Amino acid sequence: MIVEVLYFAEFKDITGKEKEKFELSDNHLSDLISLLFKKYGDNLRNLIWDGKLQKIHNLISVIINNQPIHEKDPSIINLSDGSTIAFLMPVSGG
Amino acid sequence: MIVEVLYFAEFKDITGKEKEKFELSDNHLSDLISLLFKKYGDNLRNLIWDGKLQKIHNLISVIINNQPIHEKDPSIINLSDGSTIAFLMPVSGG
Amino acid sequence: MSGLENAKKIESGIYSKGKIDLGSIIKSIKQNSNIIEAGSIHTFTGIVRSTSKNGKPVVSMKIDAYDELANESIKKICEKLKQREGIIDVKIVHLKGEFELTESLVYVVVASAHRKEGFKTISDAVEMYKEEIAVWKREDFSNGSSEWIH
Amino acid sequence: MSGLENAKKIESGIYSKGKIDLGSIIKSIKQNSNIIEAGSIHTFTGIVRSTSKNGKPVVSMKIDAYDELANESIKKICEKLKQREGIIDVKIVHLKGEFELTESLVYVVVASAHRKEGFKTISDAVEMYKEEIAVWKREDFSNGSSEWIH
Repeated sequence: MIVEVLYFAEFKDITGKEKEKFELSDNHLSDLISLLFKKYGDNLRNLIWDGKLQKIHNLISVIINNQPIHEKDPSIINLSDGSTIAFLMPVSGG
Repeated sequence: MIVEVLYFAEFKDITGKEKEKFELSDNHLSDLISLLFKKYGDNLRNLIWDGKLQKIHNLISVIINNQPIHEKDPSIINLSDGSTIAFLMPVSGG
Repeated sequence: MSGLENAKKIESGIYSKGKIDLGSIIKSIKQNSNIIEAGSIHTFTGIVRSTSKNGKPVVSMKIDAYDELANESIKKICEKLKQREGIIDVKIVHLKGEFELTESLVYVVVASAHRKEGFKTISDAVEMYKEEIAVWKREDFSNGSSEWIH
Repeated sequence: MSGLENAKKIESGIYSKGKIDLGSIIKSIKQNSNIIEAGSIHTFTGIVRSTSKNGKPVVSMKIDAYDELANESIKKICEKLKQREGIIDVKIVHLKGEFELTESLVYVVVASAHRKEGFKTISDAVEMYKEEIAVWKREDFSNGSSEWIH
């Protein structure tokens, strides 16, 4: 299945892209996250991953199809074909 | 001697003028006030005169040559040739 | 930013209606040589409301001003507020003349380093000009009567 | 008032830099059919300051936004504040793109019956958008480094 990741702020700077499609072999967010870490390395990993708790950082908002997801364990977050996913840092309006 | 009265707000409505010159026979504000009362009657008198205290109403500011005068007894306020005088109601900016 | 360099410098004070608008005051403030220290610009515009304080229907308004006195008080207020920490600029422009509903009567513009002091100062500027400047307003009601407000 | 009748109606939300200015938002608010009940219009404009919060010299700024989410939050904030007694209209326009010093990043406009609720509501609107909308700013410093602010 194909999902799309939207990049904002630091994520846009790291990836050099506004959005990007990935083909996943299973339907959990953990699969997508492994691909992202493989492709973009520690820069991206350090931004979103809490290595101690082995979860997504508490301050990162996970958005799927424009809806915030409150779960931080990516192995129990389901994706579907066509899902859009974004990881958001805390906001800072002008 | 000649003095000039500047009219604002209600005073402009009552007199129909922005300003007006008067020739005075003595140099006290009381002389000018008598002329004003004679010319414009009770409409103007009621606005500035406190009949009980026989003084200018406390809420009226007397301005001579763009300076506020704190005295309210017109018989002890001196005018000079060329003085400009205004009586101001409490202000009400927009 | 084109054109900004040529914007007219606008002094605080009393102006006849139509002589000045909010955009030109903001442009003028943006020419202040310290404007790069500002993080926010705050404005207050008093406009003609269709209802008086005691609920009467208003159809138009007149503003009269003793220009010499009012200009002096306005300048004093602006100078005083500009002394405050973090306040880059303060301008007050009060219009006079005859006004229709929704037309602008007065503009206050404050540029500040941070929003907190900007919000405080623009509110203080409005309270000060309402108390201190030699300006009067007359409300004209739908029944043909009029009343100077004090 | 000429031309007002034809002013474009401007929706609150995220816009690319250059697409909108404060004057057009005020014009749009003046077309609100309840605007005759307003006695004041308040505006807040966030602009690029030459110093970061911790004192570093800023030379430019970038604003990024997640439009769908930010537009939704902005509309929610405006709708909520418009429910308040005496609040006639509230508009929030946040720009995105690359900005130079003194350029405008965000506009908030409130029309209110009386100034008291206008001052309160515009200040609340600013605090709310700063907390709630999916917008990020990056400060670019004079030494060539950059930092996303959180």
